[in-house]
Amino acid sequence: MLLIRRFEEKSAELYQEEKIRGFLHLYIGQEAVAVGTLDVLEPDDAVVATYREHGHALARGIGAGPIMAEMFGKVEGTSRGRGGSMHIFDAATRFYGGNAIVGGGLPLAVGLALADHLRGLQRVTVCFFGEGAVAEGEFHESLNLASLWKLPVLFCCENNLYAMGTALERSESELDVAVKAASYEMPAWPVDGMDVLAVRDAARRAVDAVRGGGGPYLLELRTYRFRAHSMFDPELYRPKEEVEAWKKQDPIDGFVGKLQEADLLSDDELEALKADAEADVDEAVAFAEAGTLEPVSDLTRFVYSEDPAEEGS
Amino acid sequence: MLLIRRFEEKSAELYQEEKIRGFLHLYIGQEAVAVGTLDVLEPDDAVVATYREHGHALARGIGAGPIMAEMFGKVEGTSRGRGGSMHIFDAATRFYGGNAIVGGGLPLAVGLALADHLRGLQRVTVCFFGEGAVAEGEFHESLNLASLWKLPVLFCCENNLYAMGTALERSESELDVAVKAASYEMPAWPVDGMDVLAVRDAARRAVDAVRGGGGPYLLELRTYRFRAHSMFDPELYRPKEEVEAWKKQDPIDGFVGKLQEADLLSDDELEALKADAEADVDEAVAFAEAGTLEPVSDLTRFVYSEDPAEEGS
Amino acid sequence: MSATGGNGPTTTSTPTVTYREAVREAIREALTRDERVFLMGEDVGRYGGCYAVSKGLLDEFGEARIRDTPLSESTFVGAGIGAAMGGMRPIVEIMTVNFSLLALDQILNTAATFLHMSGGQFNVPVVIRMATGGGRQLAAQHSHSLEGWYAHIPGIKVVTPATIRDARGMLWTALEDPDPVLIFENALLYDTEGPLPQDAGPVPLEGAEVMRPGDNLTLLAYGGGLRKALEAATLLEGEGVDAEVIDLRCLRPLDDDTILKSVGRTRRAVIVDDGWRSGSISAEIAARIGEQAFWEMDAPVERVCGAEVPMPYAGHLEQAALPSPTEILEAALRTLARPGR
Amino acid sequence: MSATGGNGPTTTSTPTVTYREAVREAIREALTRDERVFLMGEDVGRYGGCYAVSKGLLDEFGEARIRDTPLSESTFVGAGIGAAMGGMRPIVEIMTVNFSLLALDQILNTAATFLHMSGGQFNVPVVIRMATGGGRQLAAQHSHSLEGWYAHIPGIKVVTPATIRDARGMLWTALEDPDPVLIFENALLYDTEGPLPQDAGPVPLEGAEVMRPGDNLTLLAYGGGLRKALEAATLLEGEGVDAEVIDLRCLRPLDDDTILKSVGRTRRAVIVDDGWRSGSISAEIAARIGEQAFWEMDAPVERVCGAEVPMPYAGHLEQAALPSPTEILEAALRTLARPGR
Ligand SMILES: Cc1ncc(C[n+]2csc(CCOP(=O)(O)OP(=O)(O)O)c2C)c(N)n1
Ligand SMILES: Cc1ncc(C[n+]2csc(CCOP(=O)(O)OP(=O)(O)O)c2C)c(N)n1
Ligand SMILES: [Mg+2]
Ligand SMILES: [Mg+2]
Repeated sequence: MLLIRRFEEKSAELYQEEKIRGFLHLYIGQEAVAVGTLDVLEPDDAVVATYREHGHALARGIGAGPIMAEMFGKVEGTSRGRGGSMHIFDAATRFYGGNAIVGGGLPLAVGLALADHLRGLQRVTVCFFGEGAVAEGEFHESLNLASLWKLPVLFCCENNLYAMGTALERSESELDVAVKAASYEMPAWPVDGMDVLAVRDAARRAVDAVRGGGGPYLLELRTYRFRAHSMFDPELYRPKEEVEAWKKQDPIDGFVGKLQEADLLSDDELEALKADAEADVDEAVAFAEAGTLEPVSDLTRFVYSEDPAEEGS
Repeated sequence: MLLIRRFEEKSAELYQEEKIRGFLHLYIGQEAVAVGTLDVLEPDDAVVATYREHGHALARGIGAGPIMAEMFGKVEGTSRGRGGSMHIFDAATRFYGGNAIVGGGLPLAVGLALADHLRGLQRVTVCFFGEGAVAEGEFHESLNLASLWKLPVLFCCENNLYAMGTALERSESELDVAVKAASYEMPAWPVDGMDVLAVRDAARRAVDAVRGGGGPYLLELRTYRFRAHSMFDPELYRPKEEVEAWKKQDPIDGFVGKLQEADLLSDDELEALKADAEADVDEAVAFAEAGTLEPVSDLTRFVYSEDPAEEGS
Repeated sequence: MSATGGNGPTTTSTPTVTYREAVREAIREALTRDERVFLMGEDVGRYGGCYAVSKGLLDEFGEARIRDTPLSESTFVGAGIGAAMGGMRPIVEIMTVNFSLLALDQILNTAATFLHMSGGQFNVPVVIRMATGGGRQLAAQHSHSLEGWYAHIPGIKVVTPATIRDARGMLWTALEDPDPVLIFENALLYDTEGPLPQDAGPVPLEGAEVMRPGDNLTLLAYGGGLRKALEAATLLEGEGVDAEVIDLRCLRPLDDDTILKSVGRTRRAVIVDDGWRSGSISAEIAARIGEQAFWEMDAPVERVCGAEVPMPYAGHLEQAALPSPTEILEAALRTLARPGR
Repeated sequence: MSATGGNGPTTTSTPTVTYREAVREAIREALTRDERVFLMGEDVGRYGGCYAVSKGLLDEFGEARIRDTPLSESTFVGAGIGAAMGGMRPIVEIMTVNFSLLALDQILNTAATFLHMSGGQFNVPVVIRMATGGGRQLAAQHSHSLEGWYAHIPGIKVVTPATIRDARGMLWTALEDPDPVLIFENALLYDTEGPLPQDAGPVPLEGAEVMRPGDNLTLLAYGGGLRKALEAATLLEGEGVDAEVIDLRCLRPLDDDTILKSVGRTRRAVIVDDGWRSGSISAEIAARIGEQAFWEMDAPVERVCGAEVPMPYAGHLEQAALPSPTEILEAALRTLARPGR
C-alpha cells in the first residue's frame, strides 16, 4: 500500500511536470481494495481492471518501472508506451488491462472465466469496476451470464461513492449493490474497503468459493477516492468536509495503527518501509526516464499480429 | 380477443398465400394480455410494443384494415407499407411501434414518459416486451432510469416462456422477473396472462398508481404463444404436449366459459361475435387488397421530414 | 477454380450443397478438428440457428460446445473475445448484423484495440459470424448491409464469403488467424446451391478473385452483390460487352493489386455495393482507383449501391432500394458510352 | 464572413470567446428561448460537463432541465429520442464519440429509422452532441474520430462545427430541425478562441464554406482538421501556392456543389480527415469528385487521413498518426507536381 501511495503521489507530480500525459486516475485512498483482494490470488488467475488500475497492477506484482515507463510512453513500458496510464497490460501475470470503457471489462472477464471453465482449469478471474459501471447494461448482462453458466468470476465493485461527479444516489434507484446481485442469484456482500484485512478475508472466502466451482461472487468494496477523479476535475460535486472525514479512515494509517497497537511494527520499521517505497518509485522514474521511444516508422505495428505462428495466449 | 384471434389466423393464411411477406409473429394465445392492459388506458396515453404487436394495435383501436394493408405493403397501411408486420405505428392513438430490436423499445418508453413528466402531463406510457428482452442491457438501464427519475411508465413483460427457441431457464439466472424489479426498487407483480379479467384488474391498479405519480411499475404477464415464434420456426425446442397443455388455458375459451357460466353470453351471441370478427377481418383483407402501392419514384421519401414547418409530434 | 486448400489432385466426388450446408460443414469440421473451438450465440442450439445453419450440431457436439446465449449481444460477444484470449477459439454468432450494433463497443473498443493497447501482448483470435443484407422484406431494422462499414475498423478483418467454396473454406482460416475476423454471410445466399468437392478445405481470407475474365470493363462486387454482377455480365454479353467480374471476398484488407490489375486493363469499372451509397466501401474502392489508376481510367468509376433509405417493407420498394442486375447493366453501358481519354 | 443568422447591420461589440463558451452560450440561449429544451447526459450537471461546457448551467436552470444521467448510454440516448417524440427538444450529450458506440443501436435502429418505418408519422427532433477526436494522448479507447463514419447513416444529419461561429450557431438550427442531428465537437477546439459578435445567431446546418479563397488547389477539411488545412495554406503561401480552403461543416448531407465548384476551378484537391483512412468520409468525397468532375481534374485527389491504427498513447506516435499541416503541405505539393492532363 505504501508503494502504491507513493507511486501515485509521484505520478501526480510527474503529471504536473508533463512527463505523464493524457488521463491520469489516481488510486489514493482505495489501496486496501487492490492489495487485499489480489493478495489471495494464484499466479495463473486473471485480473481485469479499469483505467484506475495502477494500484491493481502494482499489487499484482507488475514492476513499478515498466508501469512508470508506460506512462512516459516508452518502449520499456508494460504496453510499449502505446497504452499509457489507462492501459496497463501484462501477459506474465495475466493482467488484462487497463480498460477505459466503463463496464467494458465485465464481458471480457466472463469470457476469460468461460475459457477456464471449458478447459477444466481451476482458475479464477477477478474483475474490478467502479460503482458507476453498475448502471451500464453490460453489468446486468455479464452478471446474468456468469451466474447462469456458473463461471469462476469474482466481481469486485469498488464503490467509492462517485462516478466522476455523479454520486451513487443520482445514478441508482437501489443503492445497495449487493441487493442487485440477488436478482442474478449471485452471492454478494459488502466489505469495508478501507480495511485491508477485512478485504483480504472477504476476498479469500469469495475466491475459495469461486475456485471451488460455486459460480461467480460479487464483493462490494466500500471505499473512497481521496483525490479528484482525474487531473482535470475541479471537484465541484462533493464538499471538502466529506473528503476530510474519509481521510480519517485512510487505509494505510488504519493498518499501520493496527500493526503498531499490536507491536508488530516499530516506527523505525515503518520509516524503513516508507524509504523502500520511495526508493522503488525513484528507481521506477529513473527507469522510465532512461527508456526509449518507439520509432515512428513502427507506428502501425500491433494492429495485426506479426507472426501467425505466435498466435494464442 | 376474438378479432385478434381471427385476424392472426387469417394473417397466417395470407402468409401462406404470399400476400404477407417478411417476418410474421402471431399473437395467438396471448390475446388477454394486450386486451386486458390496453382496456384501462386513456386515449392520450402512449403504447410501445414489439414486432409481435398486431394484438396490441387492434386492442388500442387501430383499424384492422390499415394494419392488414400495412402487411400487404400498401399506402393505405398504418405506415404506408414501409413498416410491415413488425412496424405498426399510429400517431392518432400514440402507438409508437412495432419495434423489432429486442429491448429497443424500453429506452423509448422511458423517454416518452420523461417528456410527460417534464411537461406536467398525467399521461402513462405502457411498454410491452417479451421475457427474452429481460437479459438485454437496455432492460436494466431503462428500469433503473425510470425508477430513479420516477417516470410514469408501466413495463409489461409478456412472459411466454420462450425467446424464439430459448427457454427462460436457459437465459436467466433468476427466473422470477418480479424479483428483478426489486433491484430497481420498482413495484412488480406476476399476473395470470391467460385471464383477461385478472390482467385488466392488475393493469388498472398499476396504471392508476403510475398516473398518480408513484413512479414506474412492472407487470409480469404469464402467458404462452400457441404458434411458432415466426413463420420460419420448426419448433424443435418445445414438446407438443406442453403446447397442448397450455392450449387448455386458451384465454378466449376461458373468458367465454366464465361469461357463459354467469349466463352473460348465449351461444347465439357468441356466434354473432365470431361472425362479426370474421366480417371485420374479411373487410380488412378487402381493404388491403384494394389498396395501392407507393410509386417507386417516392422510394426515398420519409428519410427526412418533408416540411420543417410540420415538425414535432 | 480449384479449392485453394485442397490436398493435391485426388479424385473425389463433388456433391451439390447449399451455402447453409457449407457453413454448417465448416463449423462441424472446426469443432471436430480443434477442441478449443466452440459455437456461441442466440438460438444456435435448440432452435438450430435462426437460419438453420447450426441445425443438428447440438446433438452432435453437446451443450458445452454449442452454447445458446441469452439475448445479451454485448456480453456474449465480449465473452467470446475474453474466451479467445483465455485460450479458446470461439465462433460467436450474432444472428444478424442489425443486432451487432449492440455489440459494436466490444468489437471496436475491445477486440480491435487489445493487441495494440497491450503493446502486442494480447491478440484476440475470435471469429464472429453474422448474417447480413436485405431483400427479404424484413424492413428497416432487419435489412442492413453494414459489412462495408465495419471495414473501416483497423484491427479486425472483414470477409464476405459469396461462394459455396468460401462459405466452406473461410471459417477454418479465420479460426487460425491470430486476430479478430468478422464473417458476413448474406442471408439470401443460404439457400443457394453449388458444387463442393468433398475434400474442399480452407481458403485464404484475403485476396480478391476474378470470377469471370473479361476485357471491356470490370465489375467489382462482394457478398450478396456477386450474383447480381455475374447476372449483369451475362446480360452484358448479350450486348456484346465482355465484362470481367471480381469477387472482392475480403473488405478489410482490400486487395488493391487484383483490383488495379483488372481496371488498369479494362480502364472502366462499376462497383456493386448493397450498402447505403454515402460512405460505403464502394467509395473507398473508387477513391483508391482514383488515387492509383488516375491516368489509366477512361471513364469515371460507377457505383451501383443501396438507396439511402431505411429499408422499406413493401417488396417493390425494397427491390428498388437494392442494386439489381439491370442497374448494373445500365451503369456499365453508361461508363462504356463515355468518350475515353 | 458574416454570421448568417444576424439581424441586419447593427453595431454590436465582438468579444473574444472560446469555442467552449460559444457552445455553452448556445445551450443557454436554447434553454432560455424554448422551454421544451433540456440538456441530459453524464456529468453535465454537478460536474459541469467533462469538458466544462455546461459549467454553471445547473445553477442557472435547475435539475429538471440540466439532467445528470447514470452511465447508461444506450438508454439515455434512447430516452432522448423518446422525449423528442413526446414533444420535448432534448439536447443529449454523450461525453465522447468513443462511448457513443454503446448507443449506436438507438441512433441507427431507432432515431434514424422511425420517420421512415412509421410512414412519415413520427419524426425525431433530437439533438445529440458529443466530443470527438484525438490529439490529447488519451490512447486507443478515447481518441476516435468517427463523425465521418456516422455520416453513412441515412435519416440523421451530421455536423462538425469547426469555428466559434458554428459552435455558437448550429445548435439552435439543429433544435429546430425536425430530424435527428448529431453534433460532433472536436475536443481540441474547446480551448480555441475567436471573435463572436454579441448578436451572433443561428447558422444553417448544411452547406460547406470557403474559408480562404485560392486558385491553385482546394483543401477540403472539417472539424479538427480545418485549423490544420488553414495552417497548411499559410505554409503553401510561402511556397507561392494559393490554396483554397473549404470547411465542409456538414458531413451528411455533403455539399457537393461547393466542393465541385471549387475543384472544378482549381482542378486539384487534398482532403484532410482525422478518421482512419479506409472507408472514411474522405473516400466518399474523393469518389464523388471522381464521379462528377472526372474530366476536370488535373491530378488524383490526395487524402491526408488518420493512420490505420488504434490511437497510440505516446505523444510522438499519436502525432504521427494524425494528419499534420506538414503532411497536407506535402500532399498539396505532390498533387501540384503532377503533369496535369
Ligand atoms: C462507457 C463510458 N462512459 C463514460 C466514460 C467516462 N468516464 C470515465 S470514468 C467515469 C466514471 C466511472 O465511475 P466509476 O465506475 O464509479 O469508477 P471510478 O472512476 O469511481 O473508479 C466516466 C463517466 C467512459 N470511460 N466509458
Ligand atoms: C437485439 C435483438 N437480438 C435478437 C433478435 C432476434 N429475435 C427476434 S424475436 C427474438 C426472441 C425474443 O423473445 P421475447 O423477448 O421473449 O419475445 P417473444 O418473441 O417471445 O414475444 C429474437 C431473439 C432481435 N430482434 N433483436
Ligand atoms: Mg466510483
Ligand atoms: Mg418470449
